[in-house]
Amino acid sequence: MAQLIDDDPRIIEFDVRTDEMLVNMGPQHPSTHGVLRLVLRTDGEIVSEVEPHIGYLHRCAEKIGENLTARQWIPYTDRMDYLAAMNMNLGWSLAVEKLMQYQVSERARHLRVLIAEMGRIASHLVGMGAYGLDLGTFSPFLYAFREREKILDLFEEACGARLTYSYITVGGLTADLPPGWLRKCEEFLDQFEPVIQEYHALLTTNAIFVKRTAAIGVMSPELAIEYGCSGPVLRGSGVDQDMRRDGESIYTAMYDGYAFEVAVMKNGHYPRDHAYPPVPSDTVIGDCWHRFFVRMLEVVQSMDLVRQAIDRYSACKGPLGEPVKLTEKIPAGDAYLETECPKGQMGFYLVSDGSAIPWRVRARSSSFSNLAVTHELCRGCLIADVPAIVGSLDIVMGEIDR
Amino acid sequence: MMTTVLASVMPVAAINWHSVLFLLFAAVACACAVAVVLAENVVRMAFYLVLSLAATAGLFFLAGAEFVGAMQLMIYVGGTLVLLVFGVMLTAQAPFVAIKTSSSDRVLAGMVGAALLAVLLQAAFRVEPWRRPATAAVAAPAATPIGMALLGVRADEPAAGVPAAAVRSGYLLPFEIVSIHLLVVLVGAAYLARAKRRRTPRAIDVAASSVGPVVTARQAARSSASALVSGGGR
Amino acid sequence: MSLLAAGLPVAAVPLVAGLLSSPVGVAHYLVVGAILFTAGVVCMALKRNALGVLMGIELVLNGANVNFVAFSSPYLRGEGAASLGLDGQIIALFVILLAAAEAAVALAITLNFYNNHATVDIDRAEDLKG
Amino acid sequence: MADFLINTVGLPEWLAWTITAFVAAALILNVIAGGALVFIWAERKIAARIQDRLGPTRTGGRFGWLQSLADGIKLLAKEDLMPEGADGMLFRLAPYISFCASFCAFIALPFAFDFVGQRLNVGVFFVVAVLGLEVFGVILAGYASASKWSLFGAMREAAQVVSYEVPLGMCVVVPVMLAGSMDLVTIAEKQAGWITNWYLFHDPFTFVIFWVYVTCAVASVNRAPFDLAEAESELVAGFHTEYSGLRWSFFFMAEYGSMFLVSALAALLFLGGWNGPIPVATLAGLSEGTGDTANYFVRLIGCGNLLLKATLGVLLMMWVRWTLPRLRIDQVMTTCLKYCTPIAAAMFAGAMLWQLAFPGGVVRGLSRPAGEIREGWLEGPGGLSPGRREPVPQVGAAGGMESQEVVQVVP
Repeated sequence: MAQLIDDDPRIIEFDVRTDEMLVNMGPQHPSTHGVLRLVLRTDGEIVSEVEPHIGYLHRCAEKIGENLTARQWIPYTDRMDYLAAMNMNLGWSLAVEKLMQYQVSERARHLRVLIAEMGRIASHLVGMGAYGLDLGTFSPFLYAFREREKILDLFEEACGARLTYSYITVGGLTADLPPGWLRKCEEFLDQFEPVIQEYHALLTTNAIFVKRTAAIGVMSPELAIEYGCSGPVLRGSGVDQDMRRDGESIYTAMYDGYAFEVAVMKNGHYPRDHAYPPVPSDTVIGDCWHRFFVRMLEVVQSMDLVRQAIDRYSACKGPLGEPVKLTEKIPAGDAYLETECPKGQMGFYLVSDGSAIPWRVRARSSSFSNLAVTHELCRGCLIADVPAIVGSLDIVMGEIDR
Repeated sequence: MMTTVLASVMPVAAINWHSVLFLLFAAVACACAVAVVLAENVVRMAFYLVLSLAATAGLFFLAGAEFVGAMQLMIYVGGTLVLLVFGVMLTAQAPFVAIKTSSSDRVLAGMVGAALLAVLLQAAFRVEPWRRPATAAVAAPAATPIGMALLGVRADEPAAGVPAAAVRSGYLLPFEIVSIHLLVVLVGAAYLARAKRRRTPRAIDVAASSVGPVVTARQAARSSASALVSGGGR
Repeated sequence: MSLLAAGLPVAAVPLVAGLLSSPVGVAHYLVVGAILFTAGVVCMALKRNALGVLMGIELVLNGANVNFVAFSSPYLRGEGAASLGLDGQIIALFVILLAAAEAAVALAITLNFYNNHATVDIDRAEDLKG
Repeated sequence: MADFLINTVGLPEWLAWTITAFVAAALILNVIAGGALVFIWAERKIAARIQDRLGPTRTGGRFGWLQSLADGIKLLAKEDLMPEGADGMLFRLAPYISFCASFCAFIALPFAFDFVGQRLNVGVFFVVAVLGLEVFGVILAGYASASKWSLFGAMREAAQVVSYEVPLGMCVVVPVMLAGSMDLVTIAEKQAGWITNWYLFHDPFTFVIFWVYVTCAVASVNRAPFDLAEAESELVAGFHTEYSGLRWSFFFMAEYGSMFLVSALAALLFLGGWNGPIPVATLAGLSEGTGDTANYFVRLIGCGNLLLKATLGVLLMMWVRWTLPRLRIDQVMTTCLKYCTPIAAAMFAGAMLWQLAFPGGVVRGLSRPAGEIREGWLEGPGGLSPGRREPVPQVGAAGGMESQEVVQVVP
């Protein structure tokens, strides 16, 4: 047992002797993002321990993957992070392509960037809106969904589905974009850009929002790395890592020639931060506010990438190329690839014995690692902070439970 | 405004609504007071007490003491009892919700209570015979004279048969004393119920690996302390 | 009301009817005050829960308050009877205020006791016993 | 109305008064219940418009007028559940306590000069005090539900409401001080005339304290951003987590009733009550001595005025609710103890000094003799305002159930 000193921060002050209470938050709870169950050990309003219980959405996705061909498993990846299914498709496709040493066409590469970044915007919109909901404001949620709907409309036009796309697939994409799609996409971006200022006004700079998020759930960079956090959660703690820049070559090659700055605070500044509201003085790097703000920045960053991708895609005159056959044999061996999904680094691992059906399939979920850190972040916080902290991690249970 | 019109009704009234309301409030007040004694569960006791005191406030309104009635509702029912219920909830753990009293105690208390009640009732009936109320019109009750009296100026008419100088003293000094008293109580209650430090075993076991929880724990503790102080100060 | 009537013998019904139609005097209030006071005293004596005792005190104070207000009421005063005038109301006000203060301190003490002894049973408060 | 029953129908007088009282009570009840229906519909539509949606569009025509009625029918038909471990009696009683508190406060709330259930000498305090009782229903509901979330909600409510009563009381005292009366009718009458007579514009301190009052009022009726007792993202639904059907709807009606009540109180205390910004009636020569019908008409307009102001207040609360995130419990307490209370106290002192220096307010007070108001204190309840009119007994809404309370003096 650790030695106690008087100003030991782990000593919790109390007013009245109260018994510890176990409170079940979820799996049916308005703010646990799906079927997450958090068991809170509370002392009055103060939470002393949070234990996430997961598995309510387990669907044996990995095992199913060992009974299907690589392309047949694509729809199952849709259902992992169902808020960013395009990025899931991409991750699995790239992992399989890595093992197959497959090179997609230039046109397909730019189209993938375009679609993946649109998917990132759509996912961050949900994360942002739902975070507002966690903090008790309903309207930004609907403003976010209003814009997301437009992205989903675009996706629907491209691939026929609004949620589970199976659009990006092994060897390219299932279809090319319909005529006029790019124009609509540009229209959307032009219209969306000023809307972001609304979000900043309603959430980012709102005094109550800042009060609720600043210096809450502060995660040090070391803690984030220890727990394997990734994505905006990691960057919110000031760790400069983004798979799109630091990942494996097969993934970074996709973004070859694209100009983007990783949304992370360096020397007290975010990239291009003159364009955004100033960082409130009471925030601490690594708190909920920064995690949220990184997401907001990434939306802008993704918009920028989409614009670049539109230019490059329309400049590409070559064919899109056909995806591989459904029953394409995968060479024996194994491959692991992590991609930068909206929620974090999503890794897919497959082992092949040379047949069309992978011998082993595993997924490394970013939300899983991000969720694991909740018990560290929530210790000693108030009950009201638990949704704020869990919401700022932006988890999606489909990916955690698989 | 209905007062005057209503008053003219009284001599021929089949039902005296004032009496009806009085009996209603009195019955609620007495029944709930008895229920407080009989109830085992402390939360229910608090509930009955609330009803009893609220009904008493109704009695005050009926007696023309509107300001006292409103104060009873505001301070007693709205403040003190909320505080009491707060305390009940803070300490209401299963074993203490109902602390049993032995039956011999009950019998003894019942006898003492009955004796006391008998004495008091006898006094009640002897102090004032069941007298009809005054027939003279009475000015509408006002809070202003009370306020003036608290400031040391008496604006009400002197009681019959009592020399004016004898009773018409103001209440400025008691008022000030009570103010100071309340301040002292505020400070004292806040001090008694102040936040104390406790070592939570669970927090000890975990190695301090981050700075994060520290901030939040401090804030949280401070905040809930202030929450309690605010309740205690009331 | 109906409960009361039903519980009593039939002979009591005219009494209730009489109460309903006749005006209320000071004595009515004094009876209510007496019942509240007695209930409070019994409550204080009987309850072992510290908060129960507190509630008894509140009842006692209220019973006294009823008397003060009744004696000061301009409506209830008999002809020629001595009246407390405003003093009764003001004293009642002071009682209410002091009861609030008393409750705050008593509650703080109770919570302190609870912190130290993990109970609110006043029979267990015997630290100072010689 | 009682006169009508006595003289025309020939009923015994006590019966006539009883009927009148019950009619008045029913009127007030309908104001609450009907008001709640309208406000729920309005909240749906406003929330929808704020959020770029349409809201109800089908039930009862294009604008979904009947949506709240449909909701009510649904609630009636819902299964009435009670948790197994619940304290049955308290669980059943709690919603009614909340509702009754909200309802009782309406007794002393004047809608126009004598559209008032019972004109109480201490009307302001009565309303504030009874409003504070609503918290008991919530606390009991939270405790009796045998649910941890409900208990959390109840504890938060208890702490919050008790704390916010302090600054709220201070805010309310300022108009009381200016008017020299706690009678709501008198307070409102003193603000008759042009908009400059409203206590909101009386002096800088009252202007500030009005906004403190708005903050505290929102907090004391548990609306966002202070809706911690039912914070849905934290406590599921807080104190009414375990409630369903009709009982739940009673909590809802109590909430909307209280919202209306604090808004109406704000209108009475600061915004001139039933007096419009321009004394139209006086300018048109409708005020006094023009007959009962004209008087009645003036009062109806005044009633409309007050309802309009109160409704605007409710709409403001809705607007705030659909815009702002929720505060945390400690921040709610901080807002109360560190901001609202000191500001209210300072403004109270300021208004007092201002009253000493320039009695009567910025605009009309500077030219008035300083002693007038202080002398008025001794003249009787509330002093005498210049515009005071004699009551008209036959107004229907006048005379609440409690009107007989203070009456037993035989002439």
